[in-house]
Amino acid sequence: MPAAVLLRAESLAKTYTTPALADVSLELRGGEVHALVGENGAGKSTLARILVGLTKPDAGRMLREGHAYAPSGKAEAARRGVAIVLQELNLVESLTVAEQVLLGAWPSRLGFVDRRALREQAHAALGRVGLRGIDLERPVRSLGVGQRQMLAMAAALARPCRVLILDEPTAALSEHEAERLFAEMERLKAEGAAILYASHRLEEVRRLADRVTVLRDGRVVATRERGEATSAELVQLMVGRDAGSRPPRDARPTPSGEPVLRIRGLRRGRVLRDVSFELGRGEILGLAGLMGSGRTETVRALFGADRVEGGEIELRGRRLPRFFTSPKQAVAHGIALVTENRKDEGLLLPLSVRANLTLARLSELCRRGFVRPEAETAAARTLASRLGVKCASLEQPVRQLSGGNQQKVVLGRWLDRDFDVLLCDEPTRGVDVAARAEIHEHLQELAAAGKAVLVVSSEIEELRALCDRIVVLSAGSVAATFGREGFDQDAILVAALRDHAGGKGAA
Amino acid sequence: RPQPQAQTPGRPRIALVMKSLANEFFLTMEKGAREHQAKNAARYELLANGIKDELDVNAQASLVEQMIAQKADAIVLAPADSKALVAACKRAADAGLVVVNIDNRLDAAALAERGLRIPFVGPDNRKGARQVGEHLARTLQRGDAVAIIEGVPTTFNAQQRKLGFQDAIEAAGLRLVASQSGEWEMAKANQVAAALLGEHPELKAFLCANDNMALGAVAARKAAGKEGAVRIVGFDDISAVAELVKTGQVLATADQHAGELAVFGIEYALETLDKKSPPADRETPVDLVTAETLR
Amino acid sequence: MSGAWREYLGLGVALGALVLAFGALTDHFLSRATFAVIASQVPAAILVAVGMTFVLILAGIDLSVGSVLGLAGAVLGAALGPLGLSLPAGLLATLLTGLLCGALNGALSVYVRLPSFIVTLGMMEIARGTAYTVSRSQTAYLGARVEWIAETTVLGLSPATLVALAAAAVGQIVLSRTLFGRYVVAIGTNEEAVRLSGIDPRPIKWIVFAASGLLAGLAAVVHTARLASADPNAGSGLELQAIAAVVIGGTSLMGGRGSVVRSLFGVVIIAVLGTGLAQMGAAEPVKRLITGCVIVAAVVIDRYRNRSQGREGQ
Amino acid sequence: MSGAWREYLGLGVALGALVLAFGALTDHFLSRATFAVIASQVPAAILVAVGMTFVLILAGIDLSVGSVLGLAGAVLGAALGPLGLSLPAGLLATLLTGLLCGALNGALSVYVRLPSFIVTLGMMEIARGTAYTVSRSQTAYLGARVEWIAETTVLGLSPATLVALAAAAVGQIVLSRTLFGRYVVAIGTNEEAVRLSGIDPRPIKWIVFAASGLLAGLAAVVHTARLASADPNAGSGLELQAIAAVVIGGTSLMGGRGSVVRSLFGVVIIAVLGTGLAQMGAAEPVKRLITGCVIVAAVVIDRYRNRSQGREGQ
Ligand SMILES: Nc1ncnc2c1ncn2[C@@H]1O[C@H](COP(=O)(O)OP(=O)(O)OP(=O)(O)O)[C@@H](O)[C@H]1O
Ligand SMILES: Nc1ncnc2c1ncn2[C@@H]1O[C@H](COP(=O)(O)OP(=O)(O)OP(=O)(O)O)[C@@H](O)[C@H]1O
Ligand SMILES: [Mg+2]
Ligand SMILES: [Mg+2]
Repeated sequence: MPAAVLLRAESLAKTYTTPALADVSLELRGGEVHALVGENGAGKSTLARILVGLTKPDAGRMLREGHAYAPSGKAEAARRGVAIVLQELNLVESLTVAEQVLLGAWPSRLGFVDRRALREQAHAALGRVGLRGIDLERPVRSLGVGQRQMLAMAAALARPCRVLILDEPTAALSEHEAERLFAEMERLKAEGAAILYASHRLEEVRRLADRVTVLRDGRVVATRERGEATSAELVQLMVGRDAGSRPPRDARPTPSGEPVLRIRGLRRGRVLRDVSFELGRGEILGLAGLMGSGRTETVRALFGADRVEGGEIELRGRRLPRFFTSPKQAVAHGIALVTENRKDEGLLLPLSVRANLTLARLSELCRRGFVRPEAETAAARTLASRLGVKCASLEQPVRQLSGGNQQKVVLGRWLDRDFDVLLCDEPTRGVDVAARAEIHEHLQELAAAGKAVLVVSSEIEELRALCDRIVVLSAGSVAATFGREGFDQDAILVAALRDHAGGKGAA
Repeated sequence: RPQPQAQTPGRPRIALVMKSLANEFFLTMEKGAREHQAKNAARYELLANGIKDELDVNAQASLVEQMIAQKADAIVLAPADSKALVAACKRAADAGLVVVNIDNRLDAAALAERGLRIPFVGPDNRKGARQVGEHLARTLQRGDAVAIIEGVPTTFNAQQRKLGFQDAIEAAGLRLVASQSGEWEMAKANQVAAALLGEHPELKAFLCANDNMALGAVAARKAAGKEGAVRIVGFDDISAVAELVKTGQVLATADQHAGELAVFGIEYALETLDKKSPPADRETPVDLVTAETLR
Repeated sequence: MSGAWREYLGLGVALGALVLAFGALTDHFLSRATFAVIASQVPAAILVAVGMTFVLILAGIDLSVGSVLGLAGAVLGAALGPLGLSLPAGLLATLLTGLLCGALNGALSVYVRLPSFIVTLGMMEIARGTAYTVSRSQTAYLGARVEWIAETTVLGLSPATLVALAAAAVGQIVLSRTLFGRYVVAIGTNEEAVRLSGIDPRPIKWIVFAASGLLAGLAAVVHTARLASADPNAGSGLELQAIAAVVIGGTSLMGGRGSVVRSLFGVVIIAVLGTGLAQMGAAEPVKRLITGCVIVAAVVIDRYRNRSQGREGQ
Repeated sequence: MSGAWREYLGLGVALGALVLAFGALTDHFLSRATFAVIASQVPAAILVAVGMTFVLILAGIDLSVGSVLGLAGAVLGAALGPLGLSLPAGLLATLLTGLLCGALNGALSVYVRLPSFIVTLGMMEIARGTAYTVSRSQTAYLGARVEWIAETTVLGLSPATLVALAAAAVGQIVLSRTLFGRYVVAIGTNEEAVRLSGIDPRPIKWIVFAASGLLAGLAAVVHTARLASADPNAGSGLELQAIAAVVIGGTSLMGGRGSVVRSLFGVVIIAVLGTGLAQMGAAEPVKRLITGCVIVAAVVIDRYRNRSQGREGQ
C-alpha cells in the first residue's frame, strides 16, 4: 500500500555566503520515519527550518498533501499540521514549565490565562514524553539541558500534527529518555504521521528509520530504504570517501593509575548527595547517568562554577583545603571544562569564530597587553582546521554556524591549553560521526599524553567505546563503578535507575 | 518665529543670552525684547537664546561663545551663575563685544581679578524679597513660626531672595523654623511644604522664593486644611498667581518687570556701542504686588 | 500561598525601617496627617511606575514619561483655560495626548526598530518643547475645577489615590494573570522564542509603550489636580525617579522579570524618604546623600532577602 | 581595510547634513570661530562618553557621571580655594575623587552584585550632595590658575581638547586591540561563558566602572578650566546626554557592541546641533523639538546604513 505523501519538497536551494542547500527534493510519507543524516554543516537544519518556514528558500517549492505550502513561520506550519523541534532550543527561561510547553497557544478565557486548562494540557503533553513527574510551576530557568530538550518535544507534540520534524532530538538525552521519545514516535507513526528525523546517531537511525536520506554539502547524495545500507556505507556516503574506521582504544597505553584528581563525598543540596571518584593520569573516565542525575552539577562543582557544600578534593596527591571557588582558580590548577549548554554558557554568539576559539588563551597571544592579530589568527586557524570547523571564514559570527560546528568551537577553545584534567560535558553533542571520531581521537591523544579526562555523556555506547572506567551517577550519588571488562549496557542502566523511583524524570 | 534678518551694514547685532526659557519670567523678558526690537528694527538686530535649565551653566558659556562666533556686537547676559560666566564674558570682551549684565549680578571679585568692567542692569533681589517679607510680617505677630522655601540653593537669586526673606524675618522678630529647597519646582515645593506643615503645626507662613513654589505651597496648605491659618508669599508675579493674590490665597509677590529688564539691557548696550564708554550700573525697580495693588 | 507575602517581605522591612527611623527622628512623622500627605503625593508616581514596570519588563525603557506628563498637563491647562473646553473634554484631550506620545514611542521603537532609549529620549525633548509651546511657558492656575480630583473623600482616599491604586491592581492582574501580561514577560525574556512560537511580539510591545504614555497622561491629570495648576515644567526628572522606584521594586532592567506591586513599594519608599527628610529639616546636601544611600540600601536589603532566587548580573 | 571607513559613513553623513543645514540657515555657522567654539565645548563630553562607551558595552550603565563631575570639580575648587593646595595637588585630588566614586560604583555593582542602574543612581545623589557640602553650595571662581587648560594653543587646540582626543584614541585602541578590551566585549556578550573560560570577569568590570569615574574626574578638570570656576551643579543632566551620544554612536545598551570613535561622532553631533540652533536663535520649544527629532533621525540614518549588520532589538 503506497502511503500518502504528506509533505513534498522540490528542488529546494538556499545560499548564505556559500550554498547551504542545493536542489534538494524530499518526500515524507504517512506512517514513516524518514531519517536525515549528514556531516556537520551538511544542511540538515537548514532543510528542517525551510520545511517550517523559518528560513526562506532561494528556489524550489513545497507541497503539503498536494497543496501549495509556503509557511511564513512555525505558527502557520503548525496550523498546517507540521511541527518541529529545533536543534537549538529557544526557550523562555522566565516562564513556568506549563507555560513554556503551550507557548503560543495558551488556553484563555476573556483574555485571562486559564491556569487549570493550561496545567491539564501541559500535563498531558509532558506525559507523552515521560516528564510526568515534573513540577509544572517550576521556572524553565532551573531545568537542565536534557529536561529542556524533553520540554521542547512536549511543546511540539502539544498540538496535533501530521508531520513532525525532529532536529537531533536525542543529542542531549540519555538512553532512558530517548526510549520514551522513540515510543512516542512509534505511536505517531502508527497514527499515520510522517516523521523527519535528523540525527548523527546511526544506531538509532538504523533502528528507527524506514528510509534514510543522506546530505552532503547541501545535496542529496542518496536515499535508502530500511536495511539497504549499513552504518559504514552511510558514513561513506556522508563523507564522500572511505572513512577510516575508528582507531582501536587499545592503541593507547593503559593508564598508569596514578591519581591526579580524587574527590570524596561531594555534596550540594539535593542535587549532589555523595559523589566520590578518582581520576588517574592518562585515564579517560566516563560519567554516566540519567538526565538530572547530577553529572553536569558534578563537573561544574569540580570546576568552581557552582558553590559546594561539602566534600574533599585531592589534586596531584595534595589535599586542597576546599573546592575551587571560581573557574579561574580551577584553570590555574590545571583543570578545564567543556560546557554542556554551548549557547548559554559556552559561546559568544555574535562574535567571530576566531574570538570564540581564542577566548580562553587570549592572554598568551598578547604582547604587553596587546593582542597580536597574526598570532591570534594563526592559533584560531590551526584549531579550526584541527577540528574541521566548517565556516565561511574565521570572522564569521558563530551564531551562523551549524550546531555541530558550534560544538567544535567550544571544544576547540581548550584543546591547546595547558591542563592536567579535562572535564567534558557532552563533548560530542550534535557532532557528526566523522567529527565525533576526531574528537574521540583528540581526547585519546590527550590521555595518551598523560592528561586525565572526564567525559560526561548520555550515550552509554560512546562511553563504552572511549573510556577506561565508567562511574554511574544516580540521583546525585555514585551508584556503581565499572572497569573496562565490566562494561555492560544493561548493568549500567540498572545502576543509573537505582535511585529513581518509578521513572520519575526530575530529581 | 522671526529668523535673524540678513545683516544690514551698520545695524548692530545684539545677542540676548538668558537663563531657562522654560521659565515664564525669562519668556516675558524675551517677549519684551522682541517687541522692542520690532519697534526699533532699524536700530539693531536681535538674537535671543536661553538654556534648558538654570543649572546648565556650561551650555550658557557655550552660548556666549557661539554669539562671539556669530559675530554679535553686544551681548546682554542674564548669567545662570555669577562666577562661572566670568571667563566667557572675558572672552567676549576680548573679542571686542560689549557685554551688559542683567538680572543676576556677576561676581565683583571675579570681575576685578580679570580686570573686567561690566555694567549691571537689574533689580536687587534681596531688597525685593525683603519688601515681600515685610509685607507678610505686618500681618503676623512677633514670635510667629515661619518657613522659607528656597530655590536651587547654589544659584545667586535663590541666595539673595533667601537673604532678603531672612532680613525681614529678623526685623519683625518672627521665628524661622525651617528653610528648605523646593528647587524652583512646584511639585518639589509642594512636598516640602506638606512635610513642614505636618512637622510644625504651629507654622504661620511660607516665604517662597518664586511663585511656582508658592503655588505648590498653596496646594499643600489646602490639602492640610489650613487655609485660614497659613499665609503664603511668593516672588516673580507670574500670571497664574494673579488670581490667587487677588483672593488673598497668596498674600504678596514681587514684580521685577521682566519685560523691561532685557530692554533696559539692550538700550544700555546700544548706548555703549554709540558712545564707546560704559555707563554705570543701574538698578531696576522691584514692586510689591498685593491684593491692593492689583485692584 | 504564603510565598506571595514573602516576596514582599524584604521591601516591607526596608519600608518599615524607614518609617520607624523617621518616627524616631522627628516629632510628628508618625501621624495620620503625614500618611495623608504621602497618600496625596504618590498617585502620579504610581501611575507612571505601573507603565514603567511593563516597559522595563519588555527590556525597554521610557525616558519620556516626565515630559509627556508635562505636555499632557499643559494640554489640560490650555483646554480648561484659553480654549475654554468643558472638564470632560479637557480630560479626554489630556489622556489622548499621553496616548499619542506613547503610541509614537511604541511605533518608532517597535516598528522602526530603534532603541527605545533613544526614541524616548527624543520624545522627552519633543514633548517638553511642545509643552512650552502649548502653555506659552506659563503656569496655568486651574483652581477648584480640577482640585476635587485630588481631594480626600469620606473614605480617607481621594479619587486620584483610588485611580492610582486601581491602575496598580489592574496592572498586577494583567501582568500575572492575562495572556497579554504573560506574553510581555515572555517577550522581555526571549523575544525570538516568542516570535518563533507564532506570536507577533510587535503589537504587544507597541501597546505597552502606548499604555505607558496613557498612564503618564492620567498621571498629568492627577498631578495637575493636586497642585490645582498646570505647570509646563511638571514631571521633570520623573523618569529617573520612576525607574528608580521600579528597580527598587526588583524589576530587572534587562527585562523578563518584574512586579507592579513591588514597584508600588518602590514608589512609597521614595515618597516616605522625601517627606521624612523634609520633616527632619535636613539640608539639601544631606537630603541628597541620604536619598542616594537609601536607594542602594533598599535594593541591598531586598537582594539579601531574595538571595535564593539566584544570579542577577548587572 | 576600507570597511573601517564604511563603518563611520552613516554617522558622517548625518553629521555632514547637519553642518550643511546650519551653514545654509545661518550667516556665520561655517566659520573657523564656530568650529573653535564646538571644539572648546566637547572635551568634557568626550571624556565622559569614552568611559560610558565601555560601561554600556559591559551591559552596565553609569548615571553618576554628571554628579561625579560636579563633585570632582567642587574638590578642585576647594583644593585651590580654601585649602590653598598647589595646582598639581589639586588636580590629583580631583582625579582621585573621580576614581574613588567610580571604584565604589564598581565595587557595589560587581562584587555586591547590585544593578548598576541603582548603584549609580544612588551615587548620583550622593556625589551631588557631597559636592554641595564640599563647596558650601557656592561656585568657586578659580580664574587664570586653571583657565589655560581650556585655552587655545598655537595648534588651534587647547590642552583640554588634546587630552580628550587622546583619551578617545586610547579608548578605541584599548577596546579593539588589547586583551582588556577584548574581555570587555566578551563579558558584555556573555559573561557566564567568559567566567567558565577561566577568566574572572569581576576585576575587569570593576576597572571599567572605576575608569568611568576617573574620566568623569578628568572631565571635571576640563569643565572647570573652561568656566574658570568650580560650580557644584556642574554636569547635571550630563549622564543622559552622554548616553545619548554613545547610543547615537551605535553602542548597544544591551552590551557586547560599541565603538569609542563612533561615540565621538555622537558627541559632536549633539554639540553641533546645540551650537547651530543657538546661532539660528531658535526659541526654546523649537530647540527641544528639533533636538529630539535629530537624535532620533541620526539613529535612523545610521541604522539604515548598517542595516546589513542585522537585528538590534530594543
Ligand atoms: N544564518 C546563516 N548565515 C550564514 N550561514 C549559515 C546560516 N545558517 C546556516 N549557515 C551555514 O549553512 C550550512 C548548513 O548549516 P546547517 O545548520 O543546515 O547544518 P547541519 O547539517 O544542520 O549541521 P549540524 O549537524 O552541525 O547541525 C553551514 O555551513 C552553516 O555555516
Ligand atoms: N540552576 C538550577 N536551579 C535549579 N535546579 C537546577 C539548576 N541547574 C540544574 N538543576 C537541577 O539539578 C539536577 C541535576 O542536573 P544536572 O544538569 O547536573 O544533570 P545531568 O545529569 O547533567 O542531566 P542533564 O544535563 O542531561 O539535564 C536536575 O534536576 C536539574 O534540573
Ligand atoms: Mg543542524
Ligand atoms: Mg548534563
